[in-house]
Amino acid sequence: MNAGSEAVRRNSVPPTAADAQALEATWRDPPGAMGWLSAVNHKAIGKRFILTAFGFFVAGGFLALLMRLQLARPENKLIGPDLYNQLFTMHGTTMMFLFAVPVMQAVSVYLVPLMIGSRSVAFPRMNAFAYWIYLFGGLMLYVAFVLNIGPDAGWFSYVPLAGPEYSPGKRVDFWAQLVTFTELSGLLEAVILIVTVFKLRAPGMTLNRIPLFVWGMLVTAFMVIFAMPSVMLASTALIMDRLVGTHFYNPGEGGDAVLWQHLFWFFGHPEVYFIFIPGLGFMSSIIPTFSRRPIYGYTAMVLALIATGFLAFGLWVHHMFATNLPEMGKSFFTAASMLIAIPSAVQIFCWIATLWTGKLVFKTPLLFVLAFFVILVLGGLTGVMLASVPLDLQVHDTYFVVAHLHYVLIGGAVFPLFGAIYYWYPKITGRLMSERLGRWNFWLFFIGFNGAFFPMHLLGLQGMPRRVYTYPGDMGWSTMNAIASVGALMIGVSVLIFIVNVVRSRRSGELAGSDPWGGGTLEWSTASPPSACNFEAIPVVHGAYPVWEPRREPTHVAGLAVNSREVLTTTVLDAEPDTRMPFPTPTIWPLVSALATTGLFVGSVFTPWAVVWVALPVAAAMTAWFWPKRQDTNASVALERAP
Amino acid sequence: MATSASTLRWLAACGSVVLAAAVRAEPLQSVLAPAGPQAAHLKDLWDVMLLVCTGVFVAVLVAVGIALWRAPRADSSQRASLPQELGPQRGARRSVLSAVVASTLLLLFLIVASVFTDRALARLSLHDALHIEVTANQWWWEARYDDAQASRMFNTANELHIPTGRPVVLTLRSNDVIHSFWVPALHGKKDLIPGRTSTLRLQADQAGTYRGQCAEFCGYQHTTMALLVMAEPPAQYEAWADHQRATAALSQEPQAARGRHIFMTTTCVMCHSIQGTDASARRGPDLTHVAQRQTLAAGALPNTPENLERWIRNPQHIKPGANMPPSDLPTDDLKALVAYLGSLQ
Amino acid sequence: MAADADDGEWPMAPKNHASTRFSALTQIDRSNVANLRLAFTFDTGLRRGQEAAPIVAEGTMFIASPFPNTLFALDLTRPGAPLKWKFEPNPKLAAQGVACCDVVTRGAAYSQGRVFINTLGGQTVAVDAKTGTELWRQQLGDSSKGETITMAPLVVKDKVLVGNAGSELGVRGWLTALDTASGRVIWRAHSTGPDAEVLIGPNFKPFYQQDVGKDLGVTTWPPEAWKIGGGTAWGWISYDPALDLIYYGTANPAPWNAEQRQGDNKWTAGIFARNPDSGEARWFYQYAPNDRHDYNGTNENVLLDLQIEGRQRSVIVHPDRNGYVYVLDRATGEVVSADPFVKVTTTLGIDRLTGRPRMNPQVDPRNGEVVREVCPASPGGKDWQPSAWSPRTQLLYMPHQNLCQDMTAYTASYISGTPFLGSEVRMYAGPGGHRGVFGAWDPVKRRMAWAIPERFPVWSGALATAGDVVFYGTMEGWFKAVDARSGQLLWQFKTSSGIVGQPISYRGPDGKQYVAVLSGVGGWAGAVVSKDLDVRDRTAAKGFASAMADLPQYTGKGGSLYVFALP
Amino acid sequence: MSSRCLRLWPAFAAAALLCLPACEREKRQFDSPSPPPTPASAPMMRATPLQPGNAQLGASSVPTAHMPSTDYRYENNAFAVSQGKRLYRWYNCSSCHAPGGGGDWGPALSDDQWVYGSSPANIFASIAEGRPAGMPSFAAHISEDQTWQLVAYVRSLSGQLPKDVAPGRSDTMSGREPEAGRDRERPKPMEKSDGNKR
Repeated sequence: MNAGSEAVRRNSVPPTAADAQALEATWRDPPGAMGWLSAVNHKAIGKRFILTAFGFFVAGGFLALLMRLQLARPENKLIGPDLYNQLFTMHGTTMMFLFAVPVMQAVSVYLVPLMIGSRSVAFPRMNAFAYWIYLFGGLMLYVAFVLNIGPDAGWFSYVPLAGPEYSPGKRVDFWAQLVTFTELSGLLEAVILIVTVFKLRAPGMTLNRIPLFVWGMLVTAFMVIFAMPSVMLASTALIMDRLVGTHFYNPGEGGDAVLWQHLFWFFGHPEVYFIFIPGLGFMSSIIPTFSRRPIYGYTAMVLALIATGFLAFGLWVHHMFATNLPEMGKSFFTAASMLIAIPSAVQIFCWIATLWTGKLVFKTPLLFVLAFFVILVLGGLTGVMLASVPLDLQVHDTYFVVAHLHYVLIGGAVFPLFGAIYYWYPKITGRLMSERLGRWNFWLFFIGFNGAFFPMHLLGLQGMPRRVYTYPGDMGWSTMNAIASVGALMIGVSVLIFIVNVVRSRRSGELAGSDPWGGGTLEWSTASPPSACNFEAIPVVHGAYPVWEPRREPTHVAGLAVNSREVLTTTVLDAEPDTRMPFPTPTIWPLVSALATTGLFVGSVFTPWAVVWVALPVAAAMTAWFWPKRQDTNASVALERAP
Repeated sequence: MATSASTLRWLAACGSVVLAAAVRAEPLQSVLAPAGPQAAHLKDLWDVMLLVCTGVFVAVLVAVGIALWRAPRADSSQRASLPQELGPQRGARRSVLSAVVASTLLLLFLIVASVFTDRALARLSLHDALHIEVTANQWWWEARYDDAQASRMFNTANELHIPTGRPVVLTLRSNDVIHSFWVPALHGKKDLIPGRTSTLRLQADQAGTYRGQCAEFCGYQHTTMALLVMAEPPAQYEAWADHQRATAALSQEPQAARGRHIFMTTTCVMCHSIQGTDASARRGPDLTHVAQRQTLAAGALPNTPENLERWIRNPQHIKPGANMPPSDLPTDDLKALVAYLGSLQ
Repeated sequence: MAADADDGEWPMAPKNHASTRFSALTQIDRSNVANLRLAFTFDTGLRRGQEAAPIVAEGTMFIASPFPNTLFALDLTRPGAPLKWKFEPNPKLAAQGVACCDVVTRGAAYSQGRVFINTLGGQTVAVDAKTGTELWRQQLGDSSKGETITMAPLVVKDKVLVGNAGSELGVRGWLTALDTASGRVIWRAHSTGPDAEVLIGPNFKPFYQQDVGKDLGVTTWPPEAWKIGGGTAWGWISYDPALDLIYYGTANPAPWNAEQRQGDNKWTAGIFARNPDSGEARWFYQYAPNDRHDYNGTNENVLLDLQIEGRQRSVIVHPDRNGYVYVLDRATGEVVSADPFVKVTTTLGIDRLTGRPRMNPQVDPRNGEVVREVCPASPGGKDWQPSAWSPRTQLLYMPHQNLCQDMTAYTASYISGTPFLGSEVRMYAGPGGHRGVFGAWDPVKRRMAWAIPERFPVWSGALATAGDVVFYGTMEGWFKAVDARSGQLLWQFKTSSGIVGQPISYRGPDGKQYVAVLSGVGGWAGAVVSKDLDVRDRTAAKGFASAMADLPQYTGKGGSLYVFALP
Repeated sequence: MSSRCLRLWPAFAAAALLCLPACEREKRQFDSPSPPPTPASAPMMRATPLQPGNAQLGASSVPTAHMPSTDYRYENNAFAVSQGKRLYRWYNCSSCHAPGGGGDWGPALSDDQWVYGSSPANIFASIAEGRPAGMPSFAAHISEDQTWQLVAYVRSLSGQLPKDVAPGRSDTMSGREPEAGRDRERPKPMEKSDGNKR
């Protein structure tokens, strides 16, 4: 047992076993299938969220393997254009909408309350609802794909190609509706996270003591709230153009095809940062732990995150340099796109400084994190190249960009994410993952990744455009494509090993204890896996790394009810105790509402009237959801008098 | 800027032997084998960028390497040190600050480089420029050579001929979805957006054949939408242009005559045009001089009689999704048709 | 030159070679027109647009009717004017499919005991006026390529002048002269192509420089385009015996989409002055170089001698589709004046030095782009419906439209025998909301003296009489008589169908003055009724349906002659 | 994980429901499924001398066209109908019958009057054989498969196709609501051609 956690246990006012049991009973989700469906506990939802997101990750990866199989050799007849277009559209859509953004929110739904010393996320029922919506949306897309209604106009669905004239049938409508699903879920989660971080922090966790991962999620959540409405607007307009014949994107009636690109990329570019910033959060959580010291330059890091959040909205146009835009504007976006590199640089230098001045512990999580320096930095630099208008004109929409975006997203988000899984797996399951498999997983992934994507830089410079389902043999692209395909296969294998590792360790992994890595943030101060209520007693925080901090009075909060769901809300800036708040109990209605909403969304792919008719069941379910229960009210009233 | 770029070029070359070598090996559609001033400017900028970025990349990795190498090892049970124990860490602050400043300066330098290249691209003189209107269709390129005198204009498809050393102004338009015009050896991309008109100015200095293809996803055959640009000495170009203006000589060979008849009385005439005949439909490529072209169906096949016959028999086997229907002509009719098209020199 | 003592006949659609459509008869005047009564009617039994003018000669009325172009002869000498004979030319059925704007004809021509008609199938037929037997027939156009003939032939000396129609199908325009006796083709002058085929020779002396040059009919077109370039001569022909010149307009170039035919597209959308004997061109003026809006130059050319800026000038007054009333010098083709009579956005005026209209780039239709507020619309400020001139009031009575449109262009495929347009159109009422106007234009003062707004385009011809009464019909079916000086409505009669025909006036064998008009809605404007088009589609009838959506509520199909006289 | 399967039921249900229409509607049939006509199949009788393309060559010299060797198959295939829409413009149908089908040279196709019958077979015959009063005969000029695509689209003009199959608005100036938005016209019993409606 390591010093930090000892300190905490020794100093804690042990709550009576009775209290602990009562709390457990209060916060536990009800048993049985029905209880499972009505679960609202953030850890239960978080786990499902993470699992589902990884399910989609594997599916999307599988589609990518099919594409690499087709491109492995020139003039390959394996997959025709119709299917291939569906494949890359599904791959992009899955990875961007169904994996990258949701998985980050999923992890934070699980971790944030633990990291800030709270018993739950804010609005737990809404949290469950958001999950179900996300799940049903994803299932809808894949059911459609299986039925040959897979979207085939690219994950960016440029009009007019995605418009009614050039994309007949319902393929693109399902894409647009999926966007509605995932964005709804994403927006709800963003609201939940913001409120959780602002109001549910443990007393004493002032703004400058919030863990950097939580900071990252906070910035992300705000970006989501500003960016996602743009794409929901765009996709709704698209559906209306296709279904009821509006003219938003029809130049013939005063609409504009480029309007779509602006709306889409105003969301699309920040989206890269919703994915990337949480990745930075993982880095900032893992590096200190494995350097055995606090992060270097906490304040600079936080400011960098916020700066990134702002700058990210100023560079969407660099996806549109090839459309004829005014030169002046282009130069501005070039500058903005390049300058966003600076905050990232600041963080990278701070991490290096942390490692430099730390004492290093080489475990799998650290390996994944170190890969970040190789991959993300390369991706970032190619990004700088793409930011330059003239250069972009040459490499835009070529495999150079494919390489760039995978270096940024996989290097910047997926590698840290894998590290994060290895890092927090013990907290979630109580058992450590196998180090041996972990290293296999890492090295295969690392080598495979570079094998798959580095050649794409060269392909791009050799003039190979994106989204081609095959290529002539005499273009000189064959070798590089073959190498890329092999690399992709290696990634597939490494992911397989990862899955094996996850499954096996769950049963037979070595027991972790509350704090296997000697981490400094609050989640390590509670049991692994945490009890239903997270903390028997809400801790009082005195530093950025409370577990490492020496004991200070007071250590814990007393006086929260044990036999009814009650949380402590604190003030936004200084986290002074504010009020005690009754919290909602598990219920089936979020699921029912989600089902009704799904009906509405799917129905409106076929007829606009669905919006009218299915609105009724949705309203009914929502009403039932929010119907006040007398005993709950009485209970909370009673508590008001005598806690 | 351009000068500093050229001085840096050799540095870049050695700074990235592997990369450069691997890429230079491939001329056909390569960004790094410029054949005209515009593409050359872009290549210069690329060299600068490559040099700077490689430098930064190496620096960061070295820093990480040193950090990992010199930092002491520990294990998880070891107690973590706290800020107050670490002290002010002036060294670290100094190096982090200087690193940030350095990278900011480099970025500013790159921004300036990029802007200067932009200006350079805009400076191409348009003195006695050749004007060509290029219209993109799913999935082929239509080209109309403009001329002050209407009767000297002519149409062709999928293969552009341009004179060397003379600026060319392309007017770019689309008939259906968004496409993107891209001939890497001559210039960067420009999108062709329905309902909008954009222009691209380029020039070829060396004679040669430069391949390009559509660079914006445009549907099933986005893959097979190539175009060839043949840069020729002015005299040669003028000869070609004059030949294009004339209609193809009518072959007396009976097979061809029969083929012509079949062309005029079956599905062909509904979409294609051949100058000097009644066929003036504009849905497919203009076939007035089809026999002179190097490829069929926008780079789908080399232009040989066998391929032409295969193509007409069933285009969907060669270019699935293309807008040309399979033909149910009897084989001998088909052969006659091919003979006729072959006669359109 | 028109107001000499009236023989009381109406031998040709424009009444006389000067095309004044003025009857010197004075029985019906402003004071008594109110008592005008229906004298007799005659039902042609055909239900398509009746755009023809009845012809009156030798005490007989000849009615040329729309497809199948039956020619009826009514005996005016007997009470009730019974049918004397009828002649059925049996034109090709298929021709109906290539007639762009209803299967109309605009009248017959009488000369020396012969009646000449044109059939939709591209034939000219001469019929014996007494017996109705066929004298000769000449096949002039090939309807399988889209050639039709809808114009009223004109007899000049011993020749019948006939022009073809079909610019909307890429037909190459021509005017042909036939020998009245034998039907032999004497000359044919094309509107596009090499000078030899356009009959341009040493005596061709256009007023403006841009019309001077060798083979402009070829060099002002992209290669080969002139072969399918339109410029048909389906409109009116006038003849000036003094100068011995005929004047006629050429139609729009094909296709409508101007991006497929860069250049001035000579000799389309302009006016030719030719020698009637040889067909040789004397001068040419182009109203719409590289026309972008279907502005045919085919409207009537009224030959007048006017006092302009103090000097007597022999001029042509021509209200053009492009919205200007042109006054041209008959001898030279110089533009004396050109003034807009409706809202015009397509041009910014006429350049006095070059005679060229200054185009407004804002409303140039381009491929894939929609331009709005294109005024006047494609049927023009005024279409084929001929105006009338009264020497007494010195006013030109112009039935015309008040329409604007949105339009877009796309690359048209030429597939012979099918339309060659490359343009889509949506028309609507111009300023004021009324779609038609009947106006009196003063060519000397260069302004409207008075104007009567009408709900629908005034698609009928006009008739002016020495009684200072002017007649015209509306598409609802009203036949109206108005005061030639004030435009005040004096009398009106509701016929069974919309009127798109040309009213005439004649002195019957009984010495009474009659006024006759054909009622039967149709033509481009009336097609929504005569061809049962679906008015929910605003692009139907080349966009005219969108302006005529309510016409079916006002009138049904018809095809009857109405003849009026004082009691 | 039994509960995991449990929550997949809605998906399965949805799949079952969607499956039947979906597969047919979304099929992209690039390759013409019609076999080259066998000499056995009856030669086409042209109902008019009018033919597109080079008419001077005359009817006699046109390769003998044949009666359809296949059946109407595109009632439920959105892709084929959209192809039909493209061809309707490409082959100038849109100029004669108006872009919105309201009629011009030729009669309206978007209303409830069908002089020569509204059944797919009737429409195929009208296109291939032509009609005496001006409809050219397109046999041998339009492949059989494309003719069927046109037939399907022509039917969509009067709302005869399912709404999720009929095309949406096109990217041009619009004359009326998109085909998919049109209510089904009930074709009137075939009337005698009075020479007005051809």
